[in-house]
Amino acid sequence: MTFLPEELLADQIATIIGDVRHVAVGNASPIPAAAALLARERGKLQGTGRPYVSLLGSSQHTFWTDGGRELFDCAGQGRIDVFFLSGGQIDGEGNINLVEIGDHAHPKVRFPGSYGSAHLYYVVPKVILFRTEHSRRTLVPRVDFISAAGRSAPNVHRTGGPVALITNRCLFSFADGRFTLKSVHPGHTVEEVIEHTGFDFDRPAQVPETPAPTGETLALLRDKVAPQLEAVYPQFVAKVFGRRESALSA
Amino acid sequence: MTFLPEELLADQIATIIGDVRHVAVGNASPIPAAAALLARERGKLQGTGRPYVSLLGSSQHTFWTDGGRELFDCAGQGRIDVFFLSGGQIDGEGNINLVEIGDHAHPKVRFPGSYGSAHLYYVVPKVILFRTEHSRRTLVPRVDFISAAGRSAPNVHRTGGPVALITNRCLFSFADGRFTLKSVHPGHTVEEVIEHTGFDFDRPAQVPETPAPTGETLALLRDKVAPQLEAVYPQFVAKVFGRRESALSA
Amino acid sequence: MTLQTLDEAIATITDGCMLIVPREVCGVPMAATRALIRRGVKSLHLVALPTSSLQADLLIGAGCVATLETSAVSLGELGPAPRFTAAVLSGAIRMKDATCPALHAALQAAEKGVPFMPLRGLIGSDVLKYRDDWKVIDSPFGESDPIVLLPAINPDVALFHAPLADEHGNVWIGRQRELVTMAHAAKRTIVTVETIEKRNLLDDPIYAAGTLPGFYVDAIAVAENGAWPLPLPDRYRADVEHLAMYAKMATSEAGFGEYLARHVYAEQPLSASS
Amino acid sequence: MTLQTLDEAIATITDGCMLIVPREVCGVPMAATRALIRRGVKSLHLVALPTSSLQADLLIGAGCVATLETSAVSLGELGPAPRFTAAVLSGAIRMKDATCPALHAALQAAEKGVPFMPLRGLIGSDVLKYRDDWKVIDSPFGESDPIVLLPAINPDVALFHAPLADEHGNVWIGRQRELVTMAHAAKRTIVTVETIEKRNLLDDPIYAAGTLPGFYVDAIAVAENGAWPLPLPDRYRADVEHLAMYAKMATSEAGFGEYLARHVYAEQPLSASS
Repeated sequence: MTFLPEELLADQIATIIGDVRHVAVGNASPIPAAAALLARERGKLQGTGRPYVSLLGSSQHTFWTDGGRELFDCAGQGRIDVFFLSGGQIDGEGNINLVEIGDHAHPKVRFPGSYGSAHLYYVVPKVILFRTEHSRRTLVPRVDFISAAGRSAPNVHRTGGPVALITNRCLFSFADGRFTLKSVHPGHTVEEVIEHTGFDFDRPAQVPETPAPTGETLALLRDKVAPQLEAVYPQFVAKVFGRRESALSA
Repeated sequence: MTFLPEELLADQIATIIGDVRHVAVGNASPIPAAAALLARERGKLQGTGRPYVSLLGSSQHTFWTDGGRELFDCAGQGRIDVFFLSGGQIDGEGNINLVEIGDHAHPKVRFPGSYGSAHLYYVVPKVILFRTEHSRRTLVPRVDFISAAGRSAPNVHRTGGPVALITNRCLFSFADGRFTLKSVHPGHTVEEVIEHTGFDFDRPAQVPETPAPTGETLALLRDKVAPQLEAVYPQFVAKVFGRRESALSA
Repeated sequence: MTLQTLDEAIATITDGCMLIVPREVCGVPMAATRALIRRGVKSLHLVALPTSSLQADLLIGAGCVATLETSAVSLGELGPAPRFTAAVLSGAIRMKDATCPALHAALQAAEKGVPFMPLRGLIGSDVLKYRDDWKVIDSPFGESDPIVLLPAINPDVALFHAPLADEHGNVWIGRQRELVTMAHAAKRTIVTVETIEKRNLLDDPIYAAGTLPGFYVDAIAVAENGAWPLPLPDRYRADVEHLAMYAKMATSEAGFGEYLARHVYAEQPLSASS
Repeated sequence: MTLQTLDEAIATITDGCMLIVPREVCGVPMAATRALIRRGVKSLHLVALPTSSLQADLLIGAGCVATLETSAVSLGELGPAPRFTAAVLSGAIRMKDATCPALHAALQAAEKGVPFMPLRGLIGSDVLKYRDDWKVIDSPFGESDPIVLLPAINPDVALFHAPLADEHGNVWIGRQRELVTMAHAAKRTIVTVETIEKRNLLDDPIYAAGTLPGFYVDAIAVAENGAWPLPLPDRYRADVEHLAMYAKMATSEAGFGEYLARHVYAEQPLSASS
């Protein structure tokens, strides 16, 4: 069955999410949102009823009633199992930069800001890094500004951190301060990943291809997830599930 | 015009309250509640609209919507100008004891506990101590347990504290860690106050008699305050403003 | 959310656990309290946020409590709480005296996942003196500015009674927002309610404003008149006659025993109208 | 509570004051923001709790802001906030970069009248490194357990837009509870509302649960469509077309000037329907 890169990524992310209690997804993240809803549909099929999915941009898929601090308090309580972050830059130690490029006193580029990353990255057990521009501009040897650090000294309280980085080209896992290439998406190669990645990473002798989503997964995405996603991301749903156009490189 | 001791006390307390923004009154405090409502009626007459009065036992006279912590947060913000406290024991330095009598390891008497006193006494600018049993049992040289201290070292953050102690016999003011006898209620004497007070206090050569409430004040209490108080303290209102019986010694 | 019977819902309140319950005007889970006593729970570390009345007195008198952490226990206008007073004087329970905002702040620390919360006041009081677990530091933002730090209270179970839940496990708590903080801070939250409605409270913005999301709620049981003889805000008042009877009976151990036999161990607790 | 005109209500937002405003989905006071720009307020210390979009961009572009304290400014799916970006790069504003929960916690410190609040995370980040006003201490409850302390944020004025107030000055804020924290923390609170109803919101327990008591509110003005072109929760959505136009115009200073002339300085701001 044919599928779009968005569907491949959502499938992979849903698998990384796994069987957890609560996945929260930030604003403007349609693919992670699709993945979280897919994980929930899988949970329904398996009879677990998990995970809860909070789409922060949605009033329908959100359970918050204690104001803007509740997400962070909830994460601090250990009740958020999975969250998604990105970065203007991401480096090989898992540091992310959401603030600026260049010298801090005179930056050349300014991004919006760190949002909640400087807290959530430390207390959410599975943070999935998501960046669909896989290039030496975004995946760098060392970020110019650390919005949130990929790892901490042993005495620093830390119950969370990055577990994976998924891009338009491949999937990395993250452990002990380093990324490992897990699989390369169909149509991409290991050499291409090396060429476009600014940081060192580990890889097995044979890097598998990221498996295509099964027919069952595609049916769940198209029949169950897309209708729920539509209220929050109408343009994304129209494009991917309607016109079946990808915004990502093939 | 004849009046009851309760009316005298409410009048005196309302005068100590003065022109402030917010008076909060704890549970089971009908005379302070009457005084706070009297202060509000006076504010209405003077066109200030002040003070807000929060009767903590009442759903009608309370503005809280943020749960039980709001009173304390509000006081911490400096928004509560007057509060009332009492004590199983009160000593000459303004320390109050709401916990126990005797040795801490083996107390002889146990009171309910400190409630919010260990915080409110420090942050509410005018705390009025109120105790209608004026005896050497209650007004002691040194409390057995300090629920809240009457004064603090100069470097301790303190924006509040006791300003007065009113009893069934007299009115003391409090400043610089000592009480001063301000007036003795009609029917009582300075000698009697000395006899029944366990702590040292200052007093002027001539101690005035506590002035009787004016006709205007009595009218406000009976016509305006009593009806508002009735929902919260029905038995008190029936007794004092209905049957005109005092629960205090004359 | 699976609806449970009262006894099922409280099954996870095990001997020795830290149980937090609300003050009298917030929805005290009295039906659940009687069920706990019937089941014979032991050695509770009971936290009453920030005070208690009948509930703590009953649990203490019935021998369920090892440690009590609160700011005050009293029957209000009906006088002292007799079993609490007796237990403190005899040393039968370990008392952790607090002050109201300290308990609220320590719960908020747990709510935020931080190890402590600062609080003004307290310095110079014996409340602080007898709390080895509270620390005084010099505020790093002042000069010689001592301030008390309170360790987070992380209860095992929060237990309260509310007017209403929906079929998704969302619970309407209205203005009683300490119930939200309790649920956020506790590892498990058990709620009894007057009624369960077939709706989603979160779909209605007016109700949602006073709703604890079901995500925080581990068990719900229906207990009509579940706060009786204490009041439930905006629903029913205290049963003052019954409370006066309790205050009188509980002054002696024998009278308290008789109260337990009649009103707790009897299989059907009396309802408010009986 | 005396009802005021918009210009009267914002009169106490003076040059140089610390002004706190809410994030996009909470009721951003856009009508009041335009009135502030028309009045020419200067040198604000603007705190956006915890992020901002059009509002911060407009105030910065119009030269009203000296210091900005927030966790992010962006126009969301419409891209970067152009005037914010330009001002940071040119050094026209002083930036105090934060992270969302740090701003919430620092507000809660002010709400509780304590000088600081602890927060997990942050250690090892440059957000912490560039905040000289944040301190790291060893938690006295751990062993070698560093934790960040954030000083309280005590704003001079909190300003927000809400759906509804009553004639007593009580404001219905629903689930947007950071508005409550803002009002508690600020010295003055100024609110614009869609409408004022002749009732007492506190008399209805369902509404009361989502109500900020009038005691905290210093001024109220009616501003219909007062969040436009931003959304007001449960009332109206964002005017995406208008925002897209802004995003385009604001990429250049000239375009931004034209936007100001047309949509801010023009005496009657356009309504959502125009």
